[in-house]
Amino acid sequence: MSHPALPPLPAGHSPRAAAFWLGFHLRRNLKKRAFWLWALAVIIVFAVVMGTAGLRGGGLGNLFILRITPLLSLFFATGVLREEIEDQTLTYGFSRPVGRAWLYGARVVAALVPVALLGLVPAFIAGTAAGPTAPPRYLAASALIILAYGGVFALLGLLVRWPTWLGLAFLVAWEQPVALVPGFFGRLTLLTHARAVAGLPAGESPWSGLLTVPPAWASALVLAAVAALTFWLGGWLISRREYQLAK
Amino acid sequence: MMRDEVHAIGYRRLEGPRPVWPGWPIARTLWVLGWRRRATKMSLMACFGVFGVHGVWLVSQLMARRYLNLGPRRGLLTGVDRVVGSVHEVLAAYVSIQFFVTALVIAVVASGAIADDRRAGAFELYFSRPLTRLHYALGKLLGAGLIPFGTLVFPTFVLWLTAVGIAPPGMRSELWWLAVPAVGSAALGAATLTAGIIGLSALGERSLTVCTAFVAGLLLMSGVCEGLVESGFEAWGYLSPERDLRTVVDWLLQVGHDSLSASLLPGRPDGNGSPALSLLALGAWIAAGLLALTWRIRREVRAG
Amino acid sequence: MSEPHLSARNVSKLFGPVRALNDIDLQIGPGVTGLLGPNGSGKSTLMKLFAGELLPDEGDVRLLGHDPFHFAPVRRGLGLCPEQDAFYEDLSGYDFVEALTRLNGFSAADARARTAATMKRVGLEIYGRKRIREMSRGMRQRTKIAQAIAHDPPVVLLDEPLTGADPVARADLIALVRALGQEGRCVLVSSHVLHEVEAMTHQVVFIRFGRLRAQGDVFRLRGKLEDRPYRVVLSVSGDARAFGSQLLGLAHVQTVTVLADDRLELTTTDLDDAARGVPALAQAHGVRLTRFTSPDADLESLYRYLVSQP
Amino acid sequence: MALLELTDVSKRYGATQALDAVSCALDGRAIGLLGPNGAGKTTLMKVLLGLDAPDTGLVRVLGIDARQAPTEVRGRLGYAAEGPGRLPGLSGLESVALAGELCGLRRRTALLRAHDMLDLVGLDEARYRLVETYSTGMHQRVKVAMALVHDPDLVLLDEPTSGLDPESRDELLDLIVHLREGGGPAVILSTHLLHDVERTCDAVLIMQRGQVRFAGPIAALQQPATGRWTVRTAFPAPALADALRAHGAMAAPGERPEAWTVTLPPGADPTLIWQAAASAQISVVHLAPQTDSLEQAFLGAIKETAS
Repeated sequence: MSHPALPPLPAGHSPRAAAFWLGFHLRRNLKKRAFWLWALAVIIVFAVVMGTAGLRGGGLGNLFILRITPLLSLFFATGVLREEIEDQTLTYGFSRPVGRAWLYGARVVAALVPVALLGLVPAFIAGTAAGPTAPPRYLAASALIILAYGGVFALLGLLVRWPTWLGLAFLVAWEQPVALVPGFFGRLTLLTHARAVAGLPAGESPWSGLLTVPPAWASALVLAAVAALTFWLGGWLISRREYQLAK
Repeated sequence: MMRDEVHAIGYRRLEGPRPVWPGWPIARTLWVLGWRRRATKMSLMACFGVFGVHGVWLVSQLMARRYLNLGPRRGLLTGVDRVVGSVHEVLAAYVSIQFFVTALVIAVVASGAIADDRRAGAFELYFSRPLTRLHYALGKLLGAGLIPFGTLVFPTFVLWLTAVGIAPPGMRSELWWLAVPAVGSAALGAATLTAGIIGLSALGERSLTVCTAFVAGLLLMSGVCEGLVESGFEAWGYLSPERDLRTVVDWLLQVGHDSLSASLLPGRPDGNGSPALSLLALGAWIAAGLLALTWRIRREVRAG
Repeated sequence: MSEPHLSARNVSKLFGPVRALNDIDLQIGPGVTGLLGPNGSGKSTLMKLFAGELLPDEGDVRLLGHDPFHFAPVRRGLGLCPEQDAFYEDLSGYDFVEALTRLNGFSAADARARTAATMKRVGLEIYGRKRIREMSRGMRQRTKIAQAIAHDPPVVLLDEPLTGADPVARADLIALVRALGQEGRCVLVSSHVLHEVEAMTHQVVFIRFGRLRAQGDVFRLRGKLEDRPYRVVLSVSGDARAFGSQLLGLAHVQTVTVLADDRLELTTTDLDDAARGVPALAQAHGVRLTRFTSPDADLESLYRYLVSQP
Repeated sequence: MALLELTDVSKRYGATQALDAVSCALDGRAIGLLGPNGAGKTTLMKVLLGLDAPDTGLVRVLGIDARQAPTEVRGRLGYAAEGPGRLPGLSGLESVALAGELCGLRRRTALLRAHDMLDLVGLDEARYRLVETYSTGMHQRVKVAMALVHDPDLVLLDEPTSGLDPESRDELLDLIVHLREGGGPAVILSTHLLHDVERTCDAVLIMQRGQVRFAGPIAALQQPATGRWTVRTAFPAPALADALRAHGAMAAPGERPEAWTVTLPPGADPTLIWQAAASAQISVVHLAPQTDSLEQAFLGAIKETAS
C-alpha cells in the first residue's frame, strides 16, 4: 500500500508551531481596540485610586490582584474560542498538522499575556509600598491568579454557550463572598490562595481575624495545579470535540 | 353562462392607490416584534400592576376623604388635609415608579429598533423603498414612543380623571388644575425614555447589549447619583434622569395649586436643587437621543 | 493500485436530528474531481470530514491513509479552502498566507519564499499587499486558495472556490484548478456552477439527500441513463429530408425530426455510436455535415435528470 | 423613452473614482450589467435608485430625474441588494408584506400581493417561517419578491444567483425570462456569471474602473462565425489534435479538457475534421462553428485584466 509521498514534518513540530501561533496572535491581540480600552480603564482606575482615595500598598494590591485582574482574565480568556468560531476562522488553524490542544494552549496564553501586562505592573507598584518582600510576592500572586483564572475561564469558554455571564457569576457569587467565610470553606476559592501567596490582609469583614491563612507555598502549589489542570483539560476536550462554525 | 377562460398565474400589474404613510408600518412592525418576546408581556404585566396599586391607593384615599367630610367628623378634615396633598403624591409617585417599569418594557421592545436593522443590513431594504430618512426616524420614534404613552401618559390621565370623579365637591376645583402638570410630566418622562432607547439603539451593536445597557444605565445612574448627592456632591444629582423627572414632577405639582401643604411629599427622597436645571437635563437627554438617531441614519444612508 | 488519496467507508453524519450524510462509500484518487449536489445535500459536510474538521458518526474517513481528525501529522498533506468568506481581516494577504504556511512546518524564510511564489501563481503579486479587509471578493477568494496550496499539498479540497469571484478571477482560478489536477494532486472541488465544473474536469461525484447518487466520468454516466436518449442536432447541406430517412437506418437511432430544410434532430441511445455512424453516412451520401451537437449530453442535463428522478 | 439615460455621470468615494463620466442610453427588457469587482456596478445601481447622488451629470430613470425626485424613482424601481440584508425577526411573508406597505400599500393589499409574489418566486410553505431559518436560495427568493411586491417598472437584481444551487438558479433565471417576456417590469441583472446573462438578457452594459466599455445588444457584441470550429470528443483525446494537424488543420486546446478549437485551412470544410477523426478512430460528439461566447467578448472588452 504505497501512499503519495507525504511531505516530511520536522520533529516536535506541534510545540514549535504552537510557539509561532502564540507570538502571531499575541501581536494581533496587542493591536486590538479592546486591549487598549481596558488599558485605559486600568490606568484611570489606578490614577483615581492612587490620587483621590490615597490607596497604597496592601489595599491597592488587594484591589488589583483580587478584584481587577480576575475580571480582566474573565473578559480576555473566555473569548478565545468563541471569537474564532464567530469569525469562522477556526478552520484555518485546525486544518494544519498541529495538535489542536497545542493551538488552544497557544491562543489562551496569547490572550493572557495582555492581562499580565495590565495586572502585573500595578501589582508591582503596590508591592513596592507594602514592605520589603512584597513586590515578588505580589507579582507571583498576580501571575498565578492570571494563569489559574485564565485556565478556568478558557475552559468555561469551551463548555458553555454564555461563558462571560457564567464566569461573572462565578466571580461575583462564589469567589468574592466565599473567600471571606472563615474556616476550611474559603480554601475552595482561588482568591484565598492568591491572598495567601501575596500575604495580603484577610479582608475587612469583622471576623477576618478568624480566617486561617493557608501557607503561601501551599497556595502557590494549588494555583499552579489548578492552572495546569484546566489547561490540560481544555486541550484534551478541544482535541476530542468537533466544532461547527455558525453558517 | 360560463365562458371558457384560461388565466396565466404569472406576473400581474398592481393598480390602486398607495395611501399609507411609510412611518406607520415601521412603528407597527416594532410592536409586532416586541410583542413576540415573552419579556415584553411580563414587563407589561408589571406596569399594569403598578397602575392597579396606585389606582387602589388613590380611590381608597378619596373614599376615606369623602366619608370623613360628612357632618361631625369635619374636625378631622384638617388632619386629613394631607389627603389632598396625597392625591398629588399618588400621581407624582406613579410617574416616578412607572418611569422605571416602563423603561423595562421600552428597553425590551425597542432596543433592537436601529441596532438589529444595522446588524442585519436592513437599511438597504428600507431605503430602496420610496421612504425618506425622516419617515424611518419618525416611524421608529412613533413605535417606541407609543409604549410609554400607553403605560405612563394615558394611565396618569385616567388616574387624574378618577381623582376628579370621586373627589368630594370641595376638593374638585383644586384638582382641575392638576391635569396639565400631571399629564405633562408623564409625557416628559415618556419622551425621555423614547429618545433614550432609540438613541442608544442607534449607537449600539446588538439589541441585547443595548437593552441591558439602557436598564442597567438608568438604575446605576440613579443609584450612584443618590449616593453622590448624600456624600455632598450636589451637582451630580442632575446626571440621573429619574431624579430630574422627580424634581420636575414635584415642582409642577406644587405649582399646580398654592394651597397645598408645604411638607408635600413626606418620606420621598427630595429632588435636585433647581427644577429648571432638571428640566434642562431631561431636555439634554432627549436631544442626545435624537442626535444619536440622526447621526446614525446620516452615516448609514445617503438617501435624499 | 496505490491507495486512494481520500476514502470514506459507510460514513454517516447527523447534526442532531438533521441528516447530513447517509452511508457514503467513496474513494477519490489523483486529478480533479467535481463534487456536485443541491444545497443541503451534504457536500460541505463531506469536505469537512475529509479535512478532519468534523467526526463521522458512523464509518471511517481516511486522508492519505490516516484519520485526519485524530492523526494531526497527516494534515501536512492537506490544503483546504473553506466555504466561508472569513479571514484574519487585519492582516495583509501575504502575512495571512505566510503565517498559515508556517504552521505547516516551514521556517520563516521558506514560508516567505513559498508565499511569494504562490501569490504570484494566483495573480495576487501586487494586490496581495493590501489588507484583506480592503480586498474585493475576487481577491479574497484568490487569497483563500493561496493559503490552501502554498505548502504544496498532495490533496487540495476547494469548497465553492469561485463564489463571488468576477469573470476574470473565475477564468484564472479554473485554469489554476486544472493545472493543480495535472500536477497529480487529488483536487476535490465543490461548485454550483456546472459549466465551470465541466471546464475543470470530466470526473464528478454527485450527492443527493446525503447519499451518493452517482460518481465517475460525466460522459459515461450520461450514457447510463437509458430512459433519457440523447438529442442530437445536425446542420446538413444538400437534401436534408432524404438524409434524414437514411439516418433511421442507423442502430440506436430512435427518432429523426426535420427542424428546417437544412436542420435535423435525431434521438439515439448511444451518442458514441451516432458520432461514428452519422459522419460516415454523410460522407457516403456526399452530404456536408456542418454541425453535430448534442445539447443534452452535458453536465447540466445530467444534473437535471439525476435531480428529477428519485 | 429609454429605460436609462446617463449623461456624464461621475461619482468619487475618497480615493476611488467609482463612476468616471458615464454616458449611455439603454433600452430593452433585460439588461446585463457586467464588470470585474470594483467596476462601479453597485455604485451605478445606487445612483439609479437615488440612494446616492452623483457628483456631476444627469441620471434619468424611466424618464424621471433621479436627483430631483429620488423617492418617486424609488417608488417605480425594485432593488434586490447583494448583501444578506433581511428584516430581523419577521417571517418571509411578513417581510414581503412590510416591503409593500413601505411603498404605501394598505396592509391587506400588501399581504395579498406578497402571497402572489411568493408564489411567483416559488417559496411555498416556508413563507411562514422566520427569515433567519432560511437557506441562501430562499433568501434570494424573498429578496426578489420584495423587489417586485410594489409592481415596479424596473427591477435591479444585484448578483441574485450567487450561492444558489443549479435547481434554484434555473428557476430564478426562468423567472427573469418570464418577466422579460411578460408585461411586467424590465430587469437589470448585475452578475459575474456570464452564462446567466447569455440566457436571460438581450442587452449588456460592460463597465470597468467606473467607465463604460460597451453598452448595447448582446448580438452586436458577439462577432459572427470566425471560420473556427469547436470540436469535442467523448473523453480527452490528444491523438485527435495530431490527426487534425496531419490533415493540415490547426488545433488548439479549448475551454474544456476534451475540447479543441480547430482552424481549417482556407477553403476547406468540416468534412476534413470528420475524416481526421475517422482516421484516428476517435468519435467527435460535438462539432459546431465557434461564435465568441459572451465570456470571450467580455474579456476582450476589458483590456487590462487586473481585478
